[in-house]
Amino acid sequence: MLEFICLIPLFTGIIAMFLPVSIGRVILVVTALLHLQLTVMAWIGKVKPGLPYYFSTSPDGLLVLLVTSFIFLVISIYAVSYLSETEMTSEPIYIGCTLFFLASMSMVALADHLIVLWIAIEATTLMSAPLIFLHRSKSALEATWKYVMICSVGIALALLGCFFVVLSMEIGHVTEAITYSALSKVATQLNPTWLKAGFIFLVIGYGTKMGLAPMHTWLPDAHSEAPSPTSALLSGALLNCAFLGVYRSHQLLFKAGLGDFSSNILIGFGLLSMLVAAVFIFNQSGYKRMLAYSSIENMGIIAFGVGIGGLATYGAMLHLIHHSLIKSSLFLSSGNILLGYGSKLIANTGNMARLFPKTCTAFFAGFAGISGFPPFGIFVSELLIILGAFQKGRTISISIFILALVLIFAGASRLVMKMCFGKYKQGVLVDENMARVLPSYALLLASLILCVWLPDSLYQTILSAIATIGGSTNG
Amino acid sequence: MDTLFASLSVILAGGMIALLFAKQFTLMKAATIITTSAGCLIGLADSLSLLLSNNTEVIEKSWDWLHLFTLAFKVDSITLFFLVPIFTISPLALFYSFHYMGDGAKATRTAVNYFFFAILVASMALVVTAANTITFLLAWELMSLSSFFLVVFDYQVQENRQAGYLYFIFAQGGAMLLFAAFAILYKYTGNFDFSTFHTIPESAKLLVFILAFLGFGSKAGIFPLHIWLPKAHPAAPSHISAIMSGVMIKMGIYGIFRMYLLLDAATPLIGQIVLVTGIVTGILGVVYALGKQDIKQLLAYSSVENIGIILIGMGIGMVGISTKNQAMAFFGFAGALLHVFNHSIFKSLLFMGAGSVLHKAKTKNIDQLGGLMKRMPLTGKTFLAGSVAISGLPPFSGFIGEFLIYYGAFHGISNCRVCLILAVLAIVALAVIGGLAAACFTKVTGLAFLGEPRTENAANAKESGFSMTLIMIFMAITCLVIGVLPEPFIRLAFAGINDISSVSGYDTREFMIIVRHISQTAAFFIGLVLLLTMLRKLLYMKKEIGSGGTWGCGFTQPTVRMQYTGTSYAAEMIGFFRPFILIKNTYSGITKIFPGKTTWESEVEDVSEKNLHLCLVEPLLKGMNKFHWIQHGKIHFYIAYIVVAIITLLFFL
Amino acid sequence: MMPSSEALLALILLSVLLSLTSHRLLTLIHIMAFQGIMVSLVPLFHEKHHTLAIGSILLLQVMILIKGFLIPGFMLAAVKKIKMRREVVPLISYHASLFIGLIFIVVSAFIADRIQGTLPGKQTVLIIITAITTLASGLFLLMSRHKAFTQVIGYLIMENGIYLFGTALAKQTHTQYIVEFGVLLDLLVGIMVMGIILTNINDTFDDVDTAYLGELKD
Amino acid sequence: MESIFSFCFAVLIAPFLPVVIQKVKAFFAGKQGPPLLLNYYTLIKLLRKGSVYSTSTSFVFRMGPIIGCATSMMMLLFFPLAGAAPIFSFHGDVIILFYLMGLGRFFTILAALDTASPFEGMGAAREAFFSTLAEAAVFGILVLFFRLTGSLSFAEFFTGNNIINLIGAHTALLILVIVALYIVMLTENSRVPVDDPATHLELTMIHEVMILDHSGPDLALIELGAWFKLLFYSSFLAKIIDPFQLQNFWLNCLCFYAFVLFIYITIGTVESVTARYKMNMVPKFILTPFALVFFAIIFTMELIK
Repeated sequence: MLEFICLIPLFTGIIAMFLPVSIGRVILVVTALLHLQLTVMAWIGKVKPGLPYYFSTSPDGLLVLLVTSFIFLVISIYAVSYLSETEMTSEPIYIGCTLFFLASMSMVALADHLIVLWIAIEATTLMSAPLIFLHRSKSALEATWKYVMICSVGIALALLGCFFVVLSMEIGHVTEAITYSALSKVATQLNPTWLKAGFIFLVIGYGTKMGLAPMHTWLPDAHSEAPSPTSALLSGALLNCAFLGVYRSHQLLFKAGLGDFSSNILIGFGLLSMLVAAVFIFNQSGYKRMLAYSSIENMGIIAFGVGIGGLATYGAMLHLIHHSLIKSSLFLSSGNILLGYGSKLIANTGNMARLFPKTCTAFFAGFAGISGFPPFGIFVSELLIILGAFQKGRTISISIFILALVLIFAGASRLVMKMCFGKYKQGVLVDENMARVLPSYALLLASLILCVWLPDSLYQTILSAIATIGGSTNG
Repeated sequence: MDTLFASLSVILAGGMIALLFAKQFTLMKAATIITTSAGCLIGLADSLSLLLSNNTEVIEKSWDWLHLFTLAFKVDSITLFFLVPIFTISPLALFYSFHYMGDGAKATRTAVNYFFFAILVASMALVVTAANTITFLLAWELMSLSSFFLVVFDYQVQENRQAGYLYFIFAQGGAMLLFAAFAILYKYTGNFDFSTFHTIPESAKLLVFILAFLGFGSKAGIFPLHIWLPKAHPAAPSHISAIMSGVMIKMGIYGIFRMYLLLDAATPLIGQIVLVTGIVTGILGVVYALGKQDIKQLLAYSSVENIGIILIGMGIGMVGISTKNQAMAFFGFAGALLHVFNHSIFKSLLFMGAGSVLHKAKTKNIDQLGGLMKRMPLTGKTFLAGSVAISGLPPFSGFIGEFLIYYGAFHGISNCRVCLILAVLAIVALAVIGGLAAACFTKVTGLAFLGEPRTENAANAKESGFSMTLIMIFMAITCLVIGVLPEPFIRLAFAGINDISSVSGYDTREFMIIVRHISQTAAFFIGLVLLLTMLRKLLYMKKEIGSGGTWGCGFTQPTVRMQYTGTSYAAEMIGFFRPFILIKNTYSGITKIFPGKTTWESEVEDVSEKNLHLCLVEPLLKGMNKFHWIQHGKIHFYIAYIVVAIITLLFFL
Repeated sequence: MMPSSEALLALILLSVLLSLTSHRLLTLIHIMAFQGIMVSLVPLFHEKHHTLAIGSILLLQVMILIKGFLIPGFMLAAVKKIKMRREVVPLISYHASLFIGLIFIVVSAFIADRIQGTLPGKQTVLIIITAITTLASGLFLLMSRHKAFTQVIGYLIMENGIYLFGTALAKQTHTQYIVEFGVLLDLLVGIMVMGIILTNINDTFDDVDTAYLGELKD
Repeated sequence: MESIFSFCFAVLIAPFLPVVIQKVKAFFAGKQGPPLLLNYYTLIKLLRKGSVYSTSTSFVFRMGPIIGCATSMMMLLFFPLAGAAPIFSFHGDVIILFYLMGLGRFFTILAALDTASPFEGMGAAREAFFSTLAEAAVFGILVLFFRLTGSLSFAEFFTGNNIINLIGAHTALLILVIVALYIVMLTENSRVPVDDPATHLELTMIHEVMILDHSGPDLALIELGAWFKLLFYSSFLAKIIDPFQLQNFWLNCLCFYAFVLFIYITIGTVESVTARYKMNMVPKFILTPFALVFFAIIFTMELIK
């Protein structure tokens, strides 16, 4: 049963809450393994949904699920080492909520029903909120508060969007199930005005979660204040799930022949996000905030690529995969940096090349990867988006896109160089440790491998995922 | 092609060896240097034999990549020609590095340096062999990335970090322009293959070329995109500067050349743009070189100058093609290519010399050097040879390339007005560049190596290790050999442009006679000098040779600080170019009746750097700072953003 | 449209306006409980639902339970724990808030008038007016009140508005009880989580004023 | 044979001619002037002497005079003196020759810097600067000549069918060229108004200050080089002006040297009637020939179709 993918982490999460920490950690990793296994089985098509009315396997969902599952496994291994270093007070809750978080994210990836998707996305917010404020520091609480409030408000608006879509069904006398798969077959019969209104609310709602500017405001706070494994999960997995909501809605509009409308909105949001990220990455004082803004940028890139369509969509999907891998790796490295220097401020770090050579390698490689340098996959995805945009004749938007990329690169590389090579006088708190460095390497290696060899099934899945919005690899 | 890839694998294996044996310092250096050099030599032998065999058949190889792309490689004469400097300079630089990278405390870092060196060499080779967009960009980005790591080798020094940062931004910015250029091409052709580029509409060609020209130009160092060069070259270790300045920036030239050939545009504007850029770059490059006191910075600006010369040659060739003037095109291109090769040798030589000086005299500032010719005779003499060569003076190699360009430009003097004016400008510019380059390098050689040492460090300098001096001697001799026996090298350049259809088949027999004459003239001149030297010996036989202090024009207590300085030497010349060169003088002034210590400083500022900062970076940063209120921390307004976003979007309904 | 339904909607509107002017937290919670029950009852009086299915009745009860008792009860407990009585002087004064509430009604009447033509079947204007006003007022509370606690209430009011919208427009959704229940569960858990965070904030800052929650910025 | 004779004659007569300038100056000053063979005496005197070398100098200092002298000799070897074909000649030789002059200058400057003197660097800097500006004009002239004759060699400029001559088709252009070349000659040979060989203050010197530390045969080589260079430029000018293309070599020779003598006399006259410019005026003065030549080139677009 497909639902097991959600239920297993939910179940183990409840168990872990009541068990001692040492067993909880084992449960975390074992569940992650089990989850990955189930995901792979779902990929092969061995698992059928038990409630086909609510859940189904769509190629885009599977893609997100696989990425989530893989990243979760790596992060859970990291988390074990990280947790033993930080001595968190309510670790069972942390482990339990992490597993709930996985459950809700899996649910997002598998949901087919409009409102089930909504429920799942709202659930991700609620499940991840405890993960952020478990530090109980002032700033962590503030960040959590903003995260929960802003996302709840945003997602509530998405619910209104869902209602509008349903309304458009009623006006169009469509009696199909309220699932994305069913609706996209009859999309042309839906009332276009209400569908568009629905899309606006959906994109604002899920866009809040995804971190599209100007609804991104919670993201830098939450990502920077959360413990690093959580930041990695938020950035590498959660944002993709929110993106899935936007993507599904875009699919619906595309099928209804309103693709231009939704594309333009996505392009607008994408560019705005990139510009906002550029503004804040320059002179950024905290490295985790810098990474958070970089996530906003990359979500913007993905939205932009999807909005452009054609070849760029393929690029956007690749970007999604590689961004998740590389960004979570970066956040994991940032966890090591935080442990090592005891500060989130860039000004209090430096000379990582000498003090933490392994972390520095991972961090700089991740930075190079996220900036679009080969041999990491973002090089390909950004290139494809640029190619696609030019092909579609979107000259002005692509100029802004390129400008933003250069600005962000200029801003970020200055900070990263300061951290890796800059001066640092004081001592270090915690030395780096292979168990906490290897996960970063593993994620980077995955991106590298996918840049050299993309498995055929993955390729086909991406193709079928983008085919629904008219994307293809030949423009 | 297989041999080439085999050689690249060996080179990369050399890089891996460095990482594996990082702990055993000397062993690691030796093993890496030998392996990587062996790879280079295999590649060199292969490309030379292909180049000289006049084999017109094109060699291709391709692999599928990520389902969408093909990694295609193709070898033609231009590719082979550019492979020659890559594979020649790399092993030389590596051997040089054996003694240069002598600090065993930095073993790991040195190993990483060798690793990226190997990647740089391999990626440069891939850049020139790439036959489609994807492959090219992939190799290009790898090249930028690996060279960045080479630049920041000495990262503890703040200037080096800044230099690396600047270089990084220029590399990425340039790459983005290339992305755009290739994307436009893709828009029209629908595939990545280089061979289809000429099919795009004529109207788009100019735009594509300009984008690519700026992108490649930022790597090559055209004015005003050169500002990373004078920062990055001093920052990098000297053998890295040698390879970057000697070879890597030529990849930008390769790109411009390749793009031009692939586009096959009919518009004469392209050639004119390239030529004028070349002139501006050349003249301003050398003027700035003259104004700088840091040897490596000066050499970096000199690289800018030489890029200018190469672009002048290339522009001459392009103008020749657009006016159907085959001789002009042929010699313009051949001259540019030959200068690429020559420059790679003498610039590497000079950087190595500078490195040797830096290593032993602990400073790069020529106003603090002096008298090194006696203390480091081999470095001094080879540096002198390199200086003569880079000033384009016979009988050394620099002259030959410039002669070809002159020859092409003179053939452009015809009745076509634009053509005439451009050719005249090119010729005059070359002459001025030559004169200023001579001034510039007399300054370096004269002040750093001749005269009296100005500081303690300079006075205590010793000759560098044999791996360094041997390489420099070899390169200096090569410069002389090319100058005296240029024929095989000119043939090499001719072979390089063999595959350009619009100029191939040009009858070079007439020109070869001239070349032989040049060769004879050079030989004759050397003979004459030897004769006069003997005569002088004869005249001095059995005569009293006294020695004493330099004539101080009546002043009886001269000190070394009274020597003419580089700043004063250049002051008048750079002052002449004032609007294009900023001279910042700071004078403490005399305030009291009995004045205390006063200071006067003069510094040359790069006009493009300053303006870039003033007109682009500062307003940009200021503008961006204006938006910082967005993230003010107040949740009420954050929610208001959402509401505003909704309301705004509803208007589009 | 039954008159009873219109009365219900009028009550809801009244509760919204009251919530805008009220500064006592306990009053606010009571208003909210009342509003929650009213909103849950709206579908009952809606004309299409004369024939109520069993599931529908069940859901109705659950909804009244959650919106009318569980959530307010939970919040009352939280208020007790926090020991907070009243909202400080808001960003926008209570009189102005009331005035703005009235403007919301006018604007929503205008909007309702505009969109009514596109809707299927006979729709009452009043329910749309109420829905929009409730939604807008909820957002307004979120944006204008200092105490984090009031923001939660604003969120709930907004949620009520959205629910009203759903009732008015998208009737199909109401036939899917599992989904509906899921939404409610989310709401409940959401409020719980918010409550937990609130108490934590109170423990840490000794207050739940959002003025303390503005440190993270660039 | 004629070529070799011509060359040898030029080499022999080169030291004599500068005395003409001094004589003219003496005439203007109302003095008697030095003996006609003064420079030969000087040469012999210098060759018989030993040298004193500064302890600061290295081998570069000793190479300077040799290369300087050799490059000047190269110019004469390639120049069609007195109507005879030059000893060597090929298409494109002008480029290499002017670059060889550059080489000579390069080493002269280096030799000056080698002395570690506070003054010689000053002269070296001026030399480098002014000759660069002059070089631009020279290459402009070469472009113009290429435009007129289609060739790039001294021999082809002045022998054969399509020769450059004032009494030819392009008088107007050539007048500009002559003026330009004359200024270049004054610059390159350190004559008034650019430089004053007779000055006594090192601060105001250009060429003289650079050779302060040379003595004995080294100085002799430098002087020889300077005389050859001056002869080369005068011959260049003379060749442009000389209207006679006679069959008889000896008559030709006579005419040619008459014109050369005329050039020297004009130099003497110029030196007598003008004062040297302030140093900051010199660049403007040297830019004049370039402007003239450039103007001439633009002119050819209308004249030569």
